[in-house]
Amino acid sequence: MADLTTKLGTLQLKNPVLTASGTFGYGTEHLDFMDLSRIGGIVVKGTTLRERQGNPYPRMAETPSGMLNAVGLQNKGTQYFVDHIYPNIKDYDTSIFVNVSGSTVDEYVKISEIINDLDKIPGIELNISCPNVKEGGMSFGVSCPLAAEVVKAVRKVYKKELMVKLSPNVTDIVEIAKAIEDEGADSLSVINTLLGMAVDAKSRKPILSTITGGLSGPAIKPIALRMVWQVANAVKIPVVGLGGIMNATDAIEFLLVGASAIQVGTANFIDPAISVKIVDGIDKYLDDNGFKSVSEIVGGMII
Amino acid sequence: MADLTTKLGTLQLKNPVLTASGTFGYGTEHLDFMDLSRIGGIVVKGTTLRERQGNPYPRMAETPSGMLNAVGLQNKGTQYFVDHIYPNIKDYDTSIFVNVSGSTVDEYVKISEIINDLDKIPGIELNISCPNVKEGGMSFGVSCPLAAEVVKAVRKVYKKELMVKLSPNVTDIVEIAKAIEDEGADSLSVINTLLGMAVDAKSRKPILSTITGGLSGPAIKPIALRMVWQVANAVKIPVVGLGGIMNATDAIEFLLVGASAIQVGTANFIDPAISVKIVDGIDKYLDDNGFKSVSEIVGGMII
Amino acid sequence: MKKFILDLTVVENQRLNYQYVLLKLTHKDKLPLILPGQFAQIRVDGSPETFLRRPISINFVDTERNELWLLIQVVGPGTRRMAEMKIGETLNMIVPLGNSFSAPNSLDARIALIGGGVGVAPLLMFGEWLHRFGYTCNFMIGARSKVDLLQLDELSKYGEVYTTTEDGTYGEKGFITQHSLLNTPDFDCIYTCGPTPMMKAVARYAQENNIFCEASLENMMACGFGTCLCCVTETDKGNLCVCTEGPVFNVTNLKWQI
Amino acid sequence: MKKFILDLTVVENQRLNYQYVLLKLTHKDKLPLILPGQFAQIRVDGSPETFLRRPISINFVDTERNELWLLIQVVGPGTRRMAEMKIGETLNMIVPLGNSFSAPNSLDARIALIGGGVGVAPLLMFGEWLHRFGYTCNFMIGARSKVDLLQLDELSKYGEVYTTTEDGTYGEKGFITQHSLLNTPDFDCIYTCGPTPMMKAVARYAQENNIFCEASLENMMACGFGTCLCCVTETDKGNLCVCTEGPVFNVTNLKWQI
Ligand SMILES: Cc1cc2nc3c(=O)[nH]c(=O)nc-3n(C[C@H](O)[C@H](O)[C@H](O)COP(=O)(O)OP(=O)(O)OC[C@H]3O[C@@H](n4cnc5c(N)ncnc54)[C@H](O)[C@@H]3O)c2cc1C
Ligand SMILES: Cc1cc2nc3c(=O)[nH]c(=O)nc-3n(C[C@H](O)[C@H](O)[C@H](O)COP(=O)(O)OP(=O)(O)OC[C@H]3O[C@@H](n4cnc5c(N)ncnc54)[C@H](O)[C@@H]3O)c2cc1C
Ligand SMILES: Cc1cc2nc3c(=O)[nH]c(=O)nc-3n(C[C@H](O)[C@H](O)[C@H](O)COP(=O)(O)O)c2cc1C
Ligand SMILES: Cc1cc2nc3c(=O)[nH]c(=O)nc-3n(C[C@H](O)[C@H](O)[C@H](O)COP(=O)(O)O)c2cc1C
Ligand code: FES
Ligand code: FES
Repeated sequence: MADLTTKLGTLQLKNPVLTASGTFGYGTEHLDFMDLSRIGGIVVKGTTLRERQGNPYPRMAETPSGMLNAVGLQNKGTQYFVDHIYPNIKDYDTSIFVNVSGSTVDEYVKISEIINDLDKIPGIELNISCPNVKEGGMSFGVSCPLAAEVVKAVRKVYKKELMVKLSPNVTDIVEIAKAIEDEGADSLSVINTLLGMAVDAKSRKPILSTITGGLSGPAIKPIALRMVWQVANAVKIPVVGLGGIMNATDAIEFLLVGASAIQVGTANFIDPAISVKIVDGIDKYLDDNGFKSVSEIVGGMII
Repeated sequence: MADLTTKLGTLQLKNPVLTASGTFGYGTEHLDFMDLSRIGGIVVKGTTLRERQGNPYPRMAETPSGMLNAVGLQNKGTQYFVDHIYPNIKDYDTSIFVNVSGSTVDEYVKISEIINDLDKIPGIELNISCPNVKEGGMSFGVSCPLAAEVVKAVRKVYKKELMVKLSPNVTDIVEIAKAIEDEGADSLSVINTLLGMAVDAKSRKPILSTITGGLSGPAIKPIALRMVWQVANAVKIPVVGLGGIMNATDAIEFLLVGASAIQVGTANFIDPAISVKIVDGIDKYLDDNGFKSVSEIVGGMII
Repeated sequence: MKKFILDLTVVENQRLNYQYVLLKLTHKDKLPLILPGQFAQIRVDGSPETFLRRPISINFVDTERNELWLLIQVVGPGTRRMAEMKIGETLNMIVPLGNSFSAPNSLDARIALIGGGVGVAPLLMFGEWLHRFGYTCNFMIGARSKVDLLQLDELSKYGEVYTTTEDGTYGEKGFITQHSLLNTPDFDCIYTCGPTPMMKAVARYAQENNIFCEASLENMMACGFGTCLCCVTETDKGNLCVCTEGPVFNVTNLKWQI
Repeated sequence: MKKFILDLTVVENQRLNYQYVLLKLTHKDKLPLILPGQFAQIRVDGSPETFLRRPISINFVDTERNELWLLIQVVGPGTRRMAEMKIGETLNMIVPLGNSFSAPNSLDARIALIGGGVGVAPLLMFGEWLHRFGYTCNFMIGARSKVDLLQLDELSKYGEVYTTTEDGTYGEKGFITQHSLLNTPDFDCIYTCGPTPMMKAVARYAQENNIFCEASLENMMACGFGTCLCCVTETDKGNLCVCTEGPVFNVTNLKWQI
């Protein structure tokens, strides 16, 4: 049994396995299948300031080794989270991150301020893939100045672990990662979904109500690995890797290329207990290969 | 039997199915398996000015529903192509495109000039995903000014069908597509491979000698479809769609979102006769659905 | 209800016709309690095109034999692979998922279970429950042609069976919503499962005649247990997940254009 | 040589030991001519992890029975699926691919076929050819342990068989390159196939003793027929494709660090 703890800035996780936002609900949906205290953390659903109904059905299309989603951040808003969800989850014996989504800098700041006051939430994950309403819909996450602006503003009001989730739909992810690091983010999660689309040749219609949606699952793993590797080599803050992780071997690959922790996303749909199995698998790998702690393999790829 | 002909600028193809550069050799390797005259065209291997040995082995990694390659443009150079390959392939009864790759604008221009003199080559495909040596390795295809510069220079010397192949590793593919259209390209092929990477957890080493490589195959189809749709809606010149096409249904999806023709890439490795089957499948689809010509379904997605 | 991830073993694979198969499965331990209308999320191994699990209704539970039945309509790679399962092979499923049909509010209620196509799947199990608890029910099953009518023998064990076929090869000719039994609208409760146009027609009939009506929806699902929020349907309470708040809905709550 | 895409039918699946299987396949038509050292590119259906075909050597061709043999070492999802093939199932392959071993230049040549692990696969077929054309050959087979020695009975039909095991459970103890037969280097031709370190040791021995030596490489392949340029090995003529210019190379042409 190796030492599985891992550090994200000031925050120590019991192990490097988190569940990804939007793919694990608030953890409650998985209680029948696993023991939440076994995993390093949970990133809960994307939370916006006000309630959102999300996009119309259909919101999902299966693709080769992956899926597209167009959920559109359906959630009941920050205040509802504070009043009705937080009380139910605050005593889980794992680190809970709130995934914060806004369409203006102001919204990001307001949500972060509110969440900052919640004792049992040690961190937030800023989801900067949402369109910036003021700048005409361009996502915060694909522009250095916009990304820097939102992180700077949130950093002022948010005092705990500030993780920022990068969009992969960019020419140069390193440039954006650095801009965000410079504004004081504590860690970076890499990557969110890739923008994709699906069409039904029979009906000649797009499958998603929104035409395009976010691609996730093993199909994107090679891209995610590359981006985590690039970012981890360019910044000093810890990187949390995700994108297509289906098992412990995949998770270990992300650790090897430089991730200090990983998130499990779409895989939760196929096996709702997979995150615990990944914890066990990493443990076994460390033992089998004579490593005493996770940190020994973080960035341990041999070139 | 519907009318399968499709037009790329001034050039008429007998049907909308081409084979993608680097995945079909010079066609000769497929003679045992199929009749080359049945397909709309062949885009031959990436051709550089001088001979290139390509990257060291290993150059390939299998990934979920896809593969990474790091061939690195191994080829014998333009003059060898003219002297030794062209004579063998010039009489194929299909449209042959040369995929032109350079690391300076000058190289692109020189190759294009040489190919322009070959009677039986009706077009070239500019592969602008190669690193620009002068600008420090950044790829021409990920920068609007660089992409525009190389297309402008080649357009001056190349008088036939000028197809430009876009890199998907960009924030805004539409912007680059428009810049290239403005410089007089006749058509755009969308997309080249996505930059990815693979690691072997057991040996803890990268699988490719170059660490990163190009991701192709069905895994990338949703991304390719989205980009073809975006580009086709933004430019007036024809778009040739590719990325993960494995069968006629996939091909039809690309036509529906706006491609005037398609290219079959990685699928050739799994079924070396697949391109002909795709021609037949498109034909059957048109018949079954009462369409008289391919052009009726190009951009025919119903929103 | 507690959900389980179980490996069930195929004990019988009965090909009903060109595109339907009845799979009977068992488990070494006692199967958990499953309510009529609930479904399972099935992992399809060995098919490169089935990344996600496939939702399939529970067709029947034979508690004596500890058997669970699935009625499969082959429409794509996932259902094809299930239909090819051999005796002794195992199928991994998350079960039971979703809500269930509600009980009629009186034992005297005149009940119609209206199904089309593979929509009969949950109705068999519900019919057996109703029968077991002393209700009387009528099955009304529509299909394109005689060959598409499924499990009529099984259904008839638990109630009267009425049928229509579009080509008139069996039962009355037409759609099931055109069946003469519906001419005099004296049902108290209607439960329906089948193609959406059929369920909408049933819902319209029920609303016009003020009849309690529940429909079991078949939205596309990624998870099946409430995390992904992909399977929503619009209701008077906003977008609700079909996998947890459904699949059974009172049609008056649905924002169907009917 | 003309290449074919064929669906072959499994007629026998013989489990040789914990990780090896011998598959015998046939075809309704006469099998094409296949040379010793050539391989097939096999499509693995029903495995979501095997997007690309898998290269497998032709182990033997029984022309009388119109059978083709594949010797499979289970190392991952593709070979596992092949090893599970049942009689009557079909395997799609592109065949024949690659070059072949070259004939020794005299019937008196003293010949060693040195194999390790699954590397014996092409040597059996080559040994049978040599035998048929009147050559005399010696098989030298190395393995970790007795259980890993494969097809010794088959090999002994066509020549003397010498073995080593690392643990000494069968034949001489040690690596095959340490076999006493090699103490007096009186071979004229050596052909080798097996793990790269073994082949390098054989190549070193051959070069030191000025012996003609061919090795069959097992590079990773995407296509198998010369289009993708993924399978290259460095040679004195630059990067050459193992699938078309190989898999058999004269070791003097290889840029091996030996
Ligand atoms: C709660 C629930 C219960 C179900 N019960 C049964 C059952 O008892 N027996 C049974 O045979 N099937 C049932 N289905 C439908 C079944 O889930 C799908 O037919 C199956 O997932 C198709 O998988 P496939 O890989 O065979 O085909 P795919 O290739 O996935 O699909 C084939 C075609 O069917 C369409 N399709 C697939 N799933 C759905 C869906 N959920 N809604 C609308 N269109 C769809 C696809 O768009 C595609 O055009 C149920 C679905 C739900 C949601
Ligand atoms: C010309 C040629 C002939 C071959 N003949 C035979 C044969 O007769 N019998 C046989 O059992 N195998 C043979 N092989 C090897 C066989 O192709 C691989 O073992 C197989 O492709 C592995 O597939 P998989 O899905 O089972 O495992 P994978 O998951 O693909 O691989 C399992 C492990 O093996 C490694 N690996 C896979 N393929 C290769 C390779 N080509 N070179 C080095 N490492 C590799 C992978 O990196 C991985 O670590 C041959 C290979 C070549 C190139
Ligand atoms: C259905 C679904 C909903 C998601 N919702 C969110 C979200 O609310 N906020 C967010 O930052 N990411 C969201 N994601 C993205 C995932 O957190 C993750 O970044 C992505 O799916 C890639 O990881 P994976 O391949 O392991 O799934 C969602 C993904 C899926 C599939
Ligand atoms: C082995 C290999 C070699 C390739 N070589 C080239 C090349 O020389 N020039 C080029 O423009 N694209 C090259 N490509 C990219 C393909 O032409 C195509 O754009 C890409 O593979 C996506 O299509 P696919 O998913 O159908 O393969 C290559 C792809 C592969 C897999
Ligand atoms: S299918 Fe995931 S929430 Fe319903
Ligand atoms: S495997 Fe493609 S060229 Fe050899």
